[in-house]
Amino acid sequence: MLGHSRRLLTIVTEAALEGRLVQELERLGAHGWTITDARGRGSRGVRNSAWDASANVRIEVVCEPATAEAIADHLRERYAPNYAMILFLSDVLVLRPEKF
Amino acid sequence: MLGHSRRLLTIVTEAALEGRLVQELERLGAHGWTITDARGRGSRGVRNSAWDASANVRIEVVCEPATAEAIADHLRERYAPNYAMILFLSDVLVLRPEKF
Amino acid sequence: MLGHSRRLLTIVTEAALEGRLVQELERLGAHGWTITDARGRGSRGVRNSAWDASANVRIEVVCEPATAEAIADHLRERYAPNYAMILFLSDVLVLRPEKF
Amino acid sequence: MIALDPILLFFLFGLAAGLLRSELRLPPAVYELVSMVLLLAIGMKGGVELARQPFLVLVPQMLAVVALGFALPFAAYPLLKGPGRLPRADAAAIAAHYGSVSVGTYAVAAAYFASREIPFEEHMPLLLALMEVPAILAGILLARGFSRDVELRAMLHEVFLGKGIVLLAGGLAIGWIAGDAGLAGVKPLFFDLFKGILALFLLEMGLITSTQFASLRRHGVVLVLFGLAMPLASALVGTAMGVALGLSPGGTAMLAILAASASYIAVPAAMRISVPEANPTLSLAASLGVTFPFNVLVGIPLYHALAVRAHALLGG
Amino acid sequence: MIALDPILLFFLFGLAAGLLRSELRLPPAVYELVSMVLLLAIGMKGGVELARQPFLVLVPQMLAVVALGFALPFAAYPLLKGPGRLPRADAAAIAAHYGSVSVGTYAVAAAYFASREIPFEEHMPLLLALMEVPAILAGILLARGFSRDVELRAMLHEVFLGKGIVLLAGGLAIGWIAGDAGLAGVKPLFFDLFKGILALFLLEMGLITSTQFASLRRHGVVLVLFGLAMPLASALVGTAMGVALGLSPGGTAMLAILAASASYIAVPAAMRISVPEANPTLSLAASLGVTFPFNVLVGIPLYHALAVRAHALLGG
Amino acid sequence: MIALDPILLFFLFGLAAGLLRSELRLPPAVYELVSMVLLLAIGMKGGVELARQPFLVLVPQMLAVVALGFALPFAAYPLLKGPGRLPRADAAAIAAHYGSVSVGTYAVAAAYFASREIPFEEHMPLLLALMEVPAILAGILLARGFSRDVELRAMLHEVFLGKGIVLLAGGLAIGWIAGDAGLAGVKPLFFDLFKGILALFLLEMGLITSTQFASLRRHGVVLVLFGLAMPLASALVGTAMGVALGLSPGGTAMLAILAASASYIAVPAAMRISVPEANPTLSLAASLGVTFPFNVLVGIPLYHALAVRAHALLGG
Ligand SMILES: Nc1ncnc2c1ncn2[C@@H]1O[C@H](COP(=O)(O)O)[C@@H](O)[C@H]1O
Ligand SMILES: Nc1ncnc2c1ncn2[C@@H]1O[C@H](COP(=O)(O)O)[C@@H](O)[C@H]1O
Ligand SMILES: Nc1ncnc2c1ncn2[C@@H]1O[C@H](COP(=O)(O)O)[C@@H](O)[C@H]1O
Ligand code: NA
Ligand code: NA
Ligand code: NA
Repeated sequence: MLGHSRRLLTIVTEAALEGRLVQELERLGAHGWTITDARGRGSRGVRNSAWDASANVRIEVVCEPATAEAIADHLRERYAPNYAMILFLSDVLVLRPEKF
Repeated sequence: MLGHSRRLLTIVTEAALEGRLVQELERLGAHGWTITDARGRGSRGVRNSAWDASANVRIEVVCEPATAEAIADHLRERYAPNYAMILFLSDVLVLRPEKF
Repeated sequence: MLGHSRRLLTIVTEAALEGRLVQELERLGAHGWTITDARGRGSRGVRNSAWDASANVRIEVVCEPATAEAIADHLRERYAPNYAMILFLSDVLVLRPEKF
Repeated sequence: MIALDPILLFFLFGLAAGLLRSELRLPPAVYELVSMVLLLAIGMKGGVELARQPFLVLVPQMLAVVALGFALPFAAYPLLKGPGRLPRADAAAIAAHYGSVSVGTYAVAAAYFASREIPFEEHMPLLLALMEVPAILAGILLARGFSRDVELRAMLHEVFLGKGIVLLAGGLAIGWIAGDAGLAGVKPLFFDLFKGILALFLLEMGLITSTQFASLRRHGVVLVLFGLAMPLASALVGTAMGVALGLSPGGTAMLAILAASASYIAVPAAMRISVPEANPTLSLAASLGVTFPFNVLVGIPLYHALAVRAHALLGG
Repeated sequence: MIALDPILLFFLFGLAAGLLRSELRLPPAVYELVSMVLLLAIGMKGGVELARQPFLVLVPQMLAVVALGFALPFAAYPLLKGPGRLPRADAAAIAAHYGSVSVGTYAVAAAYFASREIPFEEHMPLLLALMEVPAILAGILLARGFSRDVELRAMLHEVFLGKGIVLLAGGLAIGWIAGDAGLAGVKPLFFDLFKGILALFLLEMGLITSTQFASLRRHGVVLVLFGLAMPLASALVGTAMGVALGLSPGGTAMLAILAASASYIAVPAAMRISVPEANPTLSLAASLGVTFPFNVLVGIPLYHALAVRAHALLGG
Repeated sequence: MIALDPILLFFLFGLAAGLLRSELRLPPAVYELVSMVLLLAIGMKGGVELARQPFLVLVPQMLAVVALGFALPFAAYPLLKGPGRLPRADAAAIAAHYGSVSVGTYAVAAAYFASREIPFEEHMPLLLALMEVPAILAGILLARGFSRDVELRAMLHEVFLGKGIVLLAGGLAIGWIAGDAGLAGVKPLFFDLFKGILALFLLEMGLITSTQFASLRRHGVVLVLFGLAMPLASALVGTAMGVALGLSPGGTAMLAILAASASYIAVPAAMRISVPEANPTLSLAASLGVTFPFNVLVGIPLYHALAVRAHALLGG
């Protein structure tokens, strides 16, 4: 096995943004993403209920470093000031590099 | 984009501990966390049912390395001996370092 | 705190495979795993519904690098050609190395 | 003293459990199921009634409530911005919540009226659906003005295809096409269980309301005062309009209740997307932390008494 | 014109909401609850009937439907592989879907027959359960031949212990042992709410169907043609078999409906595991995007008319 | 032979599906909904009854069951620690489970009594709620002694504000305040569907029980012997207490059933927090793997026969 290096971008944000972010990801060149429902706490308080206005989603995107940075920069500018949102990046190895 | 280095601490443990751990995280200096429902298997057997006593949660905390180590050490001492629990740490880059 | 280095293997794939993959993980030497329900998009289209045939799971395994590679290689050969599936690896630190 | 409808005990129970920090909570999937069934049921009830009467007769009422929903935010906004000293975006967003309507409040009122056998125009759900939307547009105008180009497409999608409106409109259409007899088969789920399912919904509303109290404490008296005064004022306007439209006393009270209620499903979602710089905590603290409990515990019987009085005085 | 059963309005509503890209969706947990209750209820209804009659009398019918389910894929496969030009694995997988049955279609038919008071043999759920499985074996044979060693154990586990079959079989057993009187206590949930729960199920089916249209557009006319022609042909075979077995006109129509329906729960899961190189999008586009809507909207009354005609001609 | 209540077929079905390793499982959200409705319904039924009688009359019964719940663990502990050779923490935790009560067992018993028209004191849910808690305190005392400082606040929070107790207490309060007439509106959901929802609950209990058998095999005969002997002994004590308190034969049987039942919701959660070094697998294997099935399948009719016999002998 010889892995290829890619970037993993993880976003945790308001569930209400899911549909919109998915469009942005596609536009900015991500080939795929994975979403799970989440709850949590951050600077905008506890987000933790049965109820859309206070639910989070956790989105993961594996992609080329340049794409990850483009997405991260765009989200930070366009959404982070007004929405509950965190972003973080890490390095991962993938086996089928053509997928990402 | 210039990322800032932080530590990501991931905890997988019994759902019954969620409320208590959240208090500990706050006390030990975490500024936020993200929780998802999970199931799994480990040294304490299969934890995989509709039923609180056998459900897991997966908790993520992004923070300064020192905070991550303080939390990890405390949890390992106080909870790991008696509860189904794993902990692992990795390095991540964040964009707005003041949040973590 | 002195962490020990391990590998984290993350698999996102079709929910229908869960039972089978869990058996494979056990056979290939994983000591544990964590599973969450997920949705997403990739080369095999949008997988995002209430409905088993189009739901994903996200599986995490923390283990020795050699085990991680054995699992990744096996899954890539045996399942990846015919199933919606991605795999990625990253480095993590654990506190109780005997568990993984 | 006001005799409490037993269903409100579930609200108070949820509120108490939340304030005591118990671990009680409805799983998200259950909350979604419960609100889906309520919205479909309310829609279908209204649709059945629509099938019964010539549609044209309703057009004046429909236009009137659309105008009312659009106008109320313009009355609320100066209060919030001037004496309330709130920033423009926040004032606009809160105003939008109060121009729109609360399905939960309507459901409690419908249950209250049914148990007291107070008749009202059964096509109210049509007016309810119509009143959901115009306040959102008003709120966006207030926040943005006409000048700046709003992302119109995304906004309209958000507004008209949000879960709440789609379910209400779908229920109306199904009820309209199927008629009363056609719905017989689904009655046991949607109509017989209605009050029980509303009870579960109110339990969760109580839990959610309890989490809003913290923000109330933080954001001061403005929200409390506004959250009590605005529904009272809106109820007066609604009552006057009901009498003017020739509604029955029950229907007049219902219109007052719709006017007095504040949205916490459709509008929050739309404002998050269209006026993201508004702090959602403020609108929800007012609408859920103050106005919802006030309306269901005190407002409904009050507005009904008001409507009856108004009819005695004016309508004859 | 065909008068639409009101319950199908929920299907059309889901379809419309899906095509308009609204945010409506049933939470996975709710979808699971809804399908669980339907499967258990259908099973129990059949089981109660089984308790009423000597089991031996049913053996010929049971053998006949098992044979039918096994044979239909062998008829479908050459069509898909020859004129349809599909690869072997895909042709085999699609064929398997059409040999098996759709519980949703059966439930809509049962509701349709009940509201029109058309009597039919109440032990149909037994035949339904029996017809789920043989087509899966046929599909595997078609894809693999006898030679290559199939992972038999895993496959049988998948087939017989999948959720759908287990719930149907469990319901049958419970109904059989408890009998009609024994089930009185659970009737309000499983039988009185049946149509309402079916309505929620159909709403989600509409949403799912809407997502299949995209693949249909991509994979051309073969699937549409096959998805319309195959159920019509199967219905003819089913009708003939019903008459031959001496079923009532209602029962004959039910058997035609079972034959015409295509699986979208048990077979997809089994094919994913046993014939993984088949593209699941193709089978689901045909079975959910074409055949399911065709059957519930047009097929059911059509097959019933056919069965009545056949009985008038042949049965006397 | 004992005629099985049809509702228990769902338990056996779940057990069989679990042992066969089928993929059947209730989604967590559905399990939560189902247990919420059961707890609220049981509470409301008891609350309605409380509204009917002078509260003071009940005080002796209330004190008696609190004492019983507190005392039973002290009887169980030496058995588990001495002949059972279990470590202190495990013996204490298991003992606590058996002092407390099982809501599922109570619900099955209530359904059994209702279908056989056996009358019993309808305020039993009050005693049920009261018996949930004292055994937890007893278990902590047994594990920790008086000396070591227990985190009292956290523990009391865990005990009194856990989901189970809150829902039962909330239901009691709602039933008490609303009274029978007040609950008419929510009856279709909470009372008419009760048995159907209990069936779904028992299905999941069967699945859960099946997963306990593995631990039973591992942890030997001690748990099986204790899991059978302890409920029989407790039922005797409960019967004696019922007769002494002047309960009807049905009420006496109910008290015996409460005494015999072992908790698997409130106590496990509290013990995880308060006595974390106890292995939860052991308590659950005994309480779910042995005592729950024994009680619902064999115990209920047995304890009822016992109560009738005792009344014939002693009560007159
Ligand atoms: N330090 C953190 N570690 C992990 N998750 C976080 C952290 N801070 C915030 N979050 C998550 O991100 C969401 C939005 O964060 P915020 O914008 O800070 O309110 C929160 O609701 C949490 O789920
Ligand atoms: N090697 C592993 N990789 C991933 N998750 C694990 C691993 N071991 C344990 N877990 C998770 O952590 C929980 C508690 O682990 P344990 O304390 O080993 O029973 C399990 O139920 C799993 O969800
Ligand atoms: N680039 C990606 N980043 C994150 N998740 C992905 C990515 N590509 C695919 N996935 C996930 O993996 C699943 C299967 O991928 P695929 O085999 O490409 O269809 C998808 O449904 C997504 O949930
Ligand atoms: Na309003
Ligand atoms: Na078929
Ligand atoms: Na007990």
